[in-house]
Amino acid sequence: MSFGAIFTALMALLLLGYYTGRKRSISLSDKRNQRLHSLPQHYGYLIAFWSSVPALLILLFWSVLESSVINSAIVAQLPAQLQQLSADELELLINEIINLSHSGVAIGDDVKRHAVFYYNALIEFSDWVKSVIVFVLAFIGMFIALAFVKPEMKARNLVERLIRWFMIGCASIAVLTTIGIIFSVIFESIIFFKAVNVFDFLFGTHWSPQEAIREDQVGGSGSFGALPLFVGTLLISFVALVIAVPLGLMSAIYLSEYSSPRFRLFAKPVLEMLAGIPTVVYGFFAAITVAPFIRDLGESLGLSLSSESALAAGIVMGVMIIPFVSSLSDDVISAVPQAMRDGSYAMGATKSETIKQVIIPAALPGIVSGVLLAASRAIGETMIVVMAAGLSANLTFNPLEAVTTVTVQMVALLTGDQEFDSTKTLAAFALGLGLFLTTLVLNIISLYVVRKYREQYD
Amino acid sequence: MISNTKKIKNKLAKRYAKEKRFQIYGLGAIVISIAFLLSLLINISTTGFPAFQQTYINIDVDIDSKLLNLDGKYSEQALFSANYRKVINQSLKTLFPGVEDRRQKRALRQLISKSARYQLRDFVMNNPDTINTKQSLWFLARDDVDVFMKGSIDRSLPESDRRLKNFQLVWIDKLLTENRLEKRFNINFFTQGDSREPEQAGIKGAMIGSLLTMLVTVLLSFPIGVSAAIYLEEFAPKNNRWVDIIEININNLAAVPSIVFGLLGLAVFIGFFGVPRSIPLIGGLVLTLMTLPTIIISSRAALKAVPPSIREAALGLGASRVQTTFHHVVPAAMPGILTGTIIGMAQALGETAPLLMIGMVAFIADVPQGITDPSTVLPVQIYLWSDSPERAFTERTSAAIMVLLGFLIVMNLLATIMRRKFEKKR
Amino acid sequence: MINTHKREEFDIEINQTVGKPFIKDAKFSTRNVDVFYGEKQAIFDANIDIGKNQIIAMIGPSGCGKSTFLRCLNRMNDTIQDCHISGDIRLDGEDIYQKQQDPVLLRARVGMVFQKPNPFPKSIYDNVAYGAKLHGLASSKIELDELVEKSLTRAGLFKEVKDSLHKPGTGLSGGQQQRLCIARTIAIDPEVILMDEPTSALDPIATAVIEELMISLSKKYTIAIVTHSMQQAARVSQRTAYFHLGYLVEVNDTNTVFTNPEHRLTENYITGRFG
Amino acid sequence: MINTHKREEFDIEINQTVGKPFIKDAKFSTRNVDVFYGEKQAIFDANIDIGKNQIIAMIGPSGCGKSTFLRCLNRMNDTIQDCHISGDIRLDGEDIYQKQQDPVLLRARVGMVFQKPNPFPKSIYDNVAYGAKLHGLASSKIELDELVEKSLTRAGLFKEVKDSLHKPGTGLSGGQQQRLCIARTIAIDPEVILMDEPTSALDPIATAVIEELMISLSKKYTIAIVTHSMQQAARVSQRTAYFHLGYLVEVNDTNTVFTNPEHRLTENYITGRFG
Amino acid sequence: METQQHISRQYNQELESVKSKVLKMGGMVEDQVEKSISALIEQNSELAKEVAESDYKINKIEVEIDESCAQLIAKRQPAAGDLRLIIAIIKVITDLERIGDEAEKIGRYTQKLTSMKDEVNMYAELSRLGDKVITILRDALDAFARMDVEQAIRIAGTDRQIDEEFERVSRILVTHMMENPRNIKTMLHVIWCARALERIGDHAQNVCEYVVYLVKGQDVRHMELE
Amino acid sequence: METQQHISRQYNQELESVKSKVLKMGGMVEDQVEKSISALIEQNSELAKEVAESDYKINKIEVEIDESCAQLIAKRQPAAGDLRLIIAIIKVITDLERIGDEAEKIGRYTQKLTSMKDEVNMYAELSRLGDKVITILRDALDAFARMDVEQAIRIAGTDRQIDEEFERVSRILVTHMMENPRNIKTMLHVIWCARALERIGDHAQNVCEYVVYLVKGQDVRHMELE
Ligand SMILES: Nc1ncnc2c1ncn2[C@@H]1O[C@H](COP(=O)(O)OP(=O)(O)OP(=O)(O)O)[C@@H](O)[C@H]1O
Ligand SMILES: Nc1ncnc2c1ncn2[C@@H]1O[C@H](COP(=O)(O)OP(=O)(O)OP(=O)(O)O)[C@@H](O)[C@H]1O
Ligand SMILES: [Mg+2]
Ligand SMILES: [Mg+2]
Ligand SMILES: O=P([O-])([O-])[O-]
Repeated sequence: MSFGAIFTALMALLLLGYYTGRKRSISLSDKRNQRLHSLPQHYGYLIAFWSSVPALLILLFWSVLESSVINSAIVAQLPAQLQQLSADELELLINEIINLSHSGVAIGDDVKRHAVFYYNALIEFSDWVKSVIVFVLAFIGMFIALAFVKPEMKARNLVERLIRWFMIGCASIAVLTTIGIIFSVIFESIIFFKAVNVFDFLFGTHWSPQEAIREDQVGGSGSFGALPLFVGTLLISFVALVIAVPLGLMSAIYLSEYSSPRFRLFAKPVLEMLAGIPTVVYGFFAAITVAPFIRDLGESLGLSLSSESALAAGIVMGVMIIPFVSSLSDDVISAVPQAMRDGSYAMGATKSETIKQVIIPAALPGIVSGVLLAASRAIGETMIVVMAAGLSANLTFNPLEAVTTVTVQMVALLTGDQEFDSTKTLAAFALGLGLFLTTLVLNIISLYVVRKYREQYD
Repeated sequence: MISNTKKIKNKLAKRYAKEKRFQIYGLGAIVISIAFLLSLLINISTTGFPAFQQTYINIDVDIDSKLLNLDGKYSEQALFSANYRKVINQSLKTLFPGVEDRRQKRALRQLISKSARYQLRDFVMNNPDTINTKQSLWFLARDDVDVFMKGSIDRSLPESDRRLKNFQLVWIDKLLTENRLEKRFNINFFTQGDSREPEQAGIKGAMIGSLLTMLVTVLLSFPIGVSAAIYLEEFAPKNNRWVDIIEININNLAAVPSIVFGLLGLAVFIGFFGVPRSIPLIGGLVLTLMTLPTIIISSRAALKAVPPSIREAALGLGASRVQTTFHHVVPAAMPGILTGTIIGMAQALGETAPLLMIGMVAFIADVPQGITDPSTVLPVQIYLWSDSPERAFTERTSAAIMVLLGFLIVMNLLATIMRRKFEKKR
Repeated sequence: MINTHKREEFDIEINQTVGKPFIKDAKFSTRNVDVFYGEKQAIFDANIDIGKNQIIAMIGPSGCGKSTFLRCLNRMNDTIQDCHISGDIRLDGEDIYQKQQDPVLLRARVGMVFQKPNPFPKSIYDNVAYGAKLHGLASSKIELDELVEKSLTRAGLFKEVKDSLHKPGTGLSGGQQQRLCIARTIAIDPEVILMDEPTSALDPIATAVIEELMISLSKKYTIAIVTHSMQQAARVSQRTAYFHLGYLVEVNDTNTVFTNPEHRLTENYITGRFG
Repeated sequence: MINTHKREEFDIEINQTVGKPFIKDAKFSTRNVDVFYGEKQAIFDANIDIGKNQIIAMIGPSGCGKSTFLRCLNRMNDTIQDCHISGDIRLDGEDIYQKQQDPVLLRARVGMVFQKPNPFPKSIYDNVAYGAKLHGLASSKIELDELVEKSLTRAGLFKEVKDSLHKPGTGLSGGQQQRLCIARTIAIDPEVILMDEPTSALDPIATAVIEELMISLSKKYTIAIVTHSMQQAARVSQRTAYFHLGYLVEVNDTNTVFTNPEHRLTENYITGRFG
Repeated sequence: METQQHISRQYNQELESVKSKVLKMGGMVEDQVEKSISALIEQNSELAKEVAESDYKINKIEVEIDESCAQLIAKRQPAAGDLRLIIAIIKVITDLERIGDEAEKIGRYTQKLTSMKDEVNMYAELSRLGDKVITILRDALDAFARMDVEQAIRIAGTDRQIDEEFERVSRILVTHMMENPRNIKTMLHVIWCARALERIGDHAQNVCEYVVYLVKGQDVRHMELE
Repeated sequence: METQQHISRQYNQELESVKSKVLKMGGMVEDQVEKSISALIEQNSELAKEVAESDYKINKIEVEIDESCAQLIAKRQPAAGDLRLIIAIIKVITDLERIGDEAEKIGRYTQKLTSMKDEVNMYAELSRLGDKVITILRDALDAFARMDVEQAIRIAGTDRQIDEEFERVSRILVTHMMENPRNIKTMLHVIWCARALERIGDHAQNVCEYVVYLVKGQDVRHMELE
């Protein structure tokens, strides 16, 4: 039986379990003239669970492991000289066998045909065993659970315990993700730092992963001084914040304090649209329109600008993060209680005085956290810079020059057809680690700042 | 001593001037932001609109079985592998007799899309009785012709700076006078996969890829995210080490750059589990992990906004914790949860960087059939096309952006409508 | 520690509750109940009986532990993380904090009405029917309809809402909402109704209506109410308990408490003197 | 429309305010004041004088327009979108709604204290100094310090906070916060203080303290307070105005209103009868 | 004032119950006074004894009403009309109790008189005074029950007639005493009775004054009612 | 009970002011009684006139206090001790006012007596009664001022002595009347005075009973105090 068929059958069992469980609880309660501890459907849920979920888990587990077990079994029965092949070649071979099996056409040499035959037999056997185990488990689960049904059984509590464990599992995925992130960058980075000195990486001012500068450089084919990348990242982020903070904050203030409801109804979603536009679109816009425009503008002012200046990317990125600042600020400003405003107006303050002296200070923690969020967005932002900033790693603070960023280099290093464990690929993971840590630190700072302000005025 | 009132009066004019200035700054900020948005939208749509049209060239084709190399066998196999190129070249020659120069001959062939032969093949295979007849057929024009037709090539430029040479222009003028050039709605754009030839390139592959990826994402992230949010908000014990760790993690993940999730997918799913690259399943998994924090955080906010009095009311009536949560709290929070989810999905739909990492950037011309077929997605398609130098790709990039934005707008509308509906029900 | 506390803060000793804390035929009786929030003790050694079909009022300055004590009686304090209770609380002679006692069942027997009217965001009908559905009290739609009507009638709300049973409960006025909450509570036919400042969110007219209702309900139910308004306590209750900084200072007939209390702290509070 | 309204709803006519709405030496006087929220009229033809250095209390059932009327007096209603006012309101004989009248200046002369204490999220010092800085009332730091101390002292708060002047005002207790708000208001030395249910968010002890304060402030300031508590009106005010569905029904000496009101609606409200 | 109901039915009931208790007390007092007068005039020692021994009931009901009023004030924060009612009640019942005391006194003196066996045919003279006193008392209670200010003012005016009647009776009694010094002690008892009757009239006038206070809110005690 | 202050200073002040008004009224009443007695005994017609004409002041202060009590109830919702205090005050001042009335009466009779010029050397006999009455009145007021239950109970017991003294005086007067029938009218006036003094004693006893109610919350009226 195929996966789909078994799955469908299990779902049917689930429904069956629900109804029998329900029915049995009701009839037992009638027969013994005893009040049910829980509602009938709780008994139903319980039976439904035991009659399908364990079987389902086995099914999934089996399906995940099946292919690798079968593959290794096939490899094991291949002639010895074939087993000597490299992993890649073996994989190709196995793929070929599987494809042959699927196509059902008996072509190829004897070894392959034999392998295909063997493969088919294995698959058949596996299917058979899988179906038997799954269904036996499902029925055992159902009958044992049914046998346990008694009016005084605390079915609701049991069901609720199951639900709770499921939810704990879901919540824990966040931790797994973080562990996954750390593990996926840390191992590769360690290998990378075996090849490239950590300090060279952090403080080296020359980034050119393509060519070797020193002949004796071990394992590497270029130099990996990431400082220009980080400086470039910060430069572009800084430009972005210079654009976004005043525009976002003032927009938020105008919208929440001054604008008429109708204007607000129109302007707020329009501003929020800025955040909804995919970054790749901004990138395209920056590359195709803004960068040439700025270059032309610079030329007309007598400045010579690269068409991939940090300024262009920064401006567009700034526009992109305006809503992060304005939306969050708007929320916190609106959350400042009307009483606060009334208090100030009643003292004879004008609107702007009220805003500047009462509302902004009250909303400051929220505004700061909005700005920090925007900053971490800017630092981690990829597509705009990939498309609008250059690849040349200049160590400069001049926004008119072309710079490159961490994320740009990561993309550049990983989207080629390099081998998975070349130093260049590994460098990307090291950059990823650096990026992860930078935003982590920024995050912690923002939390700390917010908490400190909160403590003071709340 | 002057009276208070007088003191206050003296300062008033200055204070009001400040007030006025402040207000102007605020309005200015909004105007600038909106102006930027508008210029972006206008720019994209003016470049993108032409892509919805495509130039076709009319040629009288002499479907000669000899030229086709058919040898009288009209089997499907034979028709499939017949030499249609020759037929088309011959027809072009008849249309423009006197083109002898090899360079010019090649230029002549390049008026018409490389795909013309497939077009012809499909035509002949569908109508085998047309063999050995003359047919007047419309073929896709080459991108250069197309671009010229849309007015983006300036005749006045010196010939060397132009994609079309002078003699090509003459031919085009001739075709024009004979009404053999025509712009039609570019249906291919929506029904074809990617292609190296701009005039053939379509977004169907990317759209289906996006759809499959989103399907995986929403099926995983919604239940998991909402369950996690419910657990953390309603059940998690306070002052529990594990819960604290989970919370810190979620908050942190929300701010982790998306490209890092790409690294995660690359290292864990592809590197460790050995799942193939470029498939929507992996894309969906990565995007799930990326959107989970968004969904969890907004769902928690929605749950938190449910007044505790509702919980107390249900508990006071003898409902259990789980019943209280699922009967009252979650329904009340549903609008917020759904909006959060849709926003998360919209984010995922527009996301590019992590997908680049897991290889969805590969050139894939076929439309994917399932979540394990290699595919690309809309934003990545946009990225790919934006990298291509041809003017026609620029056009198509903008058009693809318009399609993507269209989807996003629909999703946001959906979020608003859903929220309204739920709020009314309450 | 308790001793020094007494000396320093009160000048007067609160060794034990004065008045008549114990009665025959008690519905609830608590003995030596201490309640802690983490390290902080909120209730000190409370001993009191609550009589059947009576209204007992709990009064006292803000933060004296009235709500805390009330919420001990149906274990609503279980939902507060670090709240610990020691001592003995019996409902009809049965320890409600023993292991086998399921708080969910207990709360079905001991209903609660809260300070702010908190109808569910559902229809009026569903609000009242919710508890019955939860506990499987009605076996058919007709039975449920009857139950809803009976409960609403008993809560004095039926006439006002009979044409809008399927409109949302949140659309009612504050006083109606509070009566809806009461109807919802009596729909599961509890034995005791606890009310924590049930009228403090209402205007005087709605308050008066609810007070009437409480008095009429007290014929069938045992009612314990926490109130900030001494006058309300005086109006509706038969017995009054006065709490002070976590101590149960005096329990007495309401008439006695309001014209001639035994404890000086009670007198001070009642007459608005410095505590 | 008004006429039918009167007939149907009251049985009794409210043609004009009974009692003694007008006095000599008035600080505020309003004549024929109508207030509308959009289409809806919230105040009908209010005529009343508010005496100098007196406390006048405004009472009435919920929604009768007390707050609306109070907020007319310092044009706080200006901040509400669709609120229109017609009629004549004079402060010291000067029309406060005339074109030249600057609301900022007016509000500096007519201070307001709100229902919920709303200190700014600043230090206690800055809260009190806020108005003075705003209007440039103090020319030096020393002067400002003095002003803050004086205002806090007059609000009866200085002793309690003198060691924590630079701690946040939001850290104070409710009653202290409300006194801080009063201090903040008197720091700009207004002529009139309006208070909209200033103690309804406070516990009885804090309430008593504020009431004392009001009485002592009334020696220097003219005070108008809105209150839901009839007893509070009786306790603090010299004159009482009773509002009913937007009409100013009766204005009289407080003692008269509470023992022997002239209008039957007033009597009904005071004694808790059906309106 | 009575047309409108309190929002709190309980409050209404409590007020009504106090009022009806006062009326009941009034009835009892009236009854006592009537009985004491007939006992005096008819020299019925049985009846006199009954009157003298029933006074405790009136005392009891006074304490009861006082208690209820205190409860009402504590519970309901009465204001305006309700407050005046309660204060008037507190005052009125003191007067009613005193009237009861006077009736008791008459009863006691009558008992003594019957035992003295002195022939002092003065009792007829007292009957006019008695009639007048009963009338004024009954009218006063009536005015109170109906909250009738007009009647109350009118009645209060008639107290002067009683005083005059008392003067007349006491003059006659003095003459009698002078004529029969041996009977002085008996006569003195008769005079005490007359005096008690006159006091009842005064107390009835007080009740009327409280009715005016109750309805009008004006305190008209110690003033000339007009 | 008086050690603790109300949270509301105003309330405290108002209560204190009512209490002090009551004490002032008590002082005035005591003064009147003293004056009336000396006028009677010394047959001082000037003083008698003064007494008779000053009663209106007491009446006025009674109305004032009643008014304040009504205000206090309306404003402050007194409970427990405060409530008992106010009710006791309302009751006490009725008694005080009556005492004032009795003093006025004595004043009036004294005026008449001085104008009669009958030589009835009975006034000395009255002085002991007068002393006793003044003592009990003073002590009662004192007990009220200090809320002293012990004293109140003790004093209430001494009223019986006054009744006995009155009996004694009236026996003597009756004897006198029998001896001098011509003086009967005069004697009757004297007897009215004695009677008034006796009533003052009764009222003083009432005051004591209210003190007990006030402090203990028990209504001891119409019971044997012990
Ligand atoms: N969840 C909690 N955690 C810690 N302390 C608490 C908690 N709830 C209440 N307390 C404390 O316990 C004491 C008693 O609180 P409780 O709410 O019972 O008082 P209360 O008498 O109901 O007061 P109020 O009249 O203000 O409702 C207070 O000191 C309060 O601060
Ligand atoms: N901003 C507003 N827009 C529309 N109507 C309003 C607004 N504010 C108040 N009203 C209406 O005006 C009337 C008077 O309101 P107001 O707030 O003055 O009453 P109030 O006497 O202060 O009542 P409360 O005692 O509840 O504070 C009410 O009917 C109210 O619904
Ligand atoms: Mg509480
Ligand atoms: Mg208001
Ligand atoms: O009742 P009196 O003592 O005044 O006669």
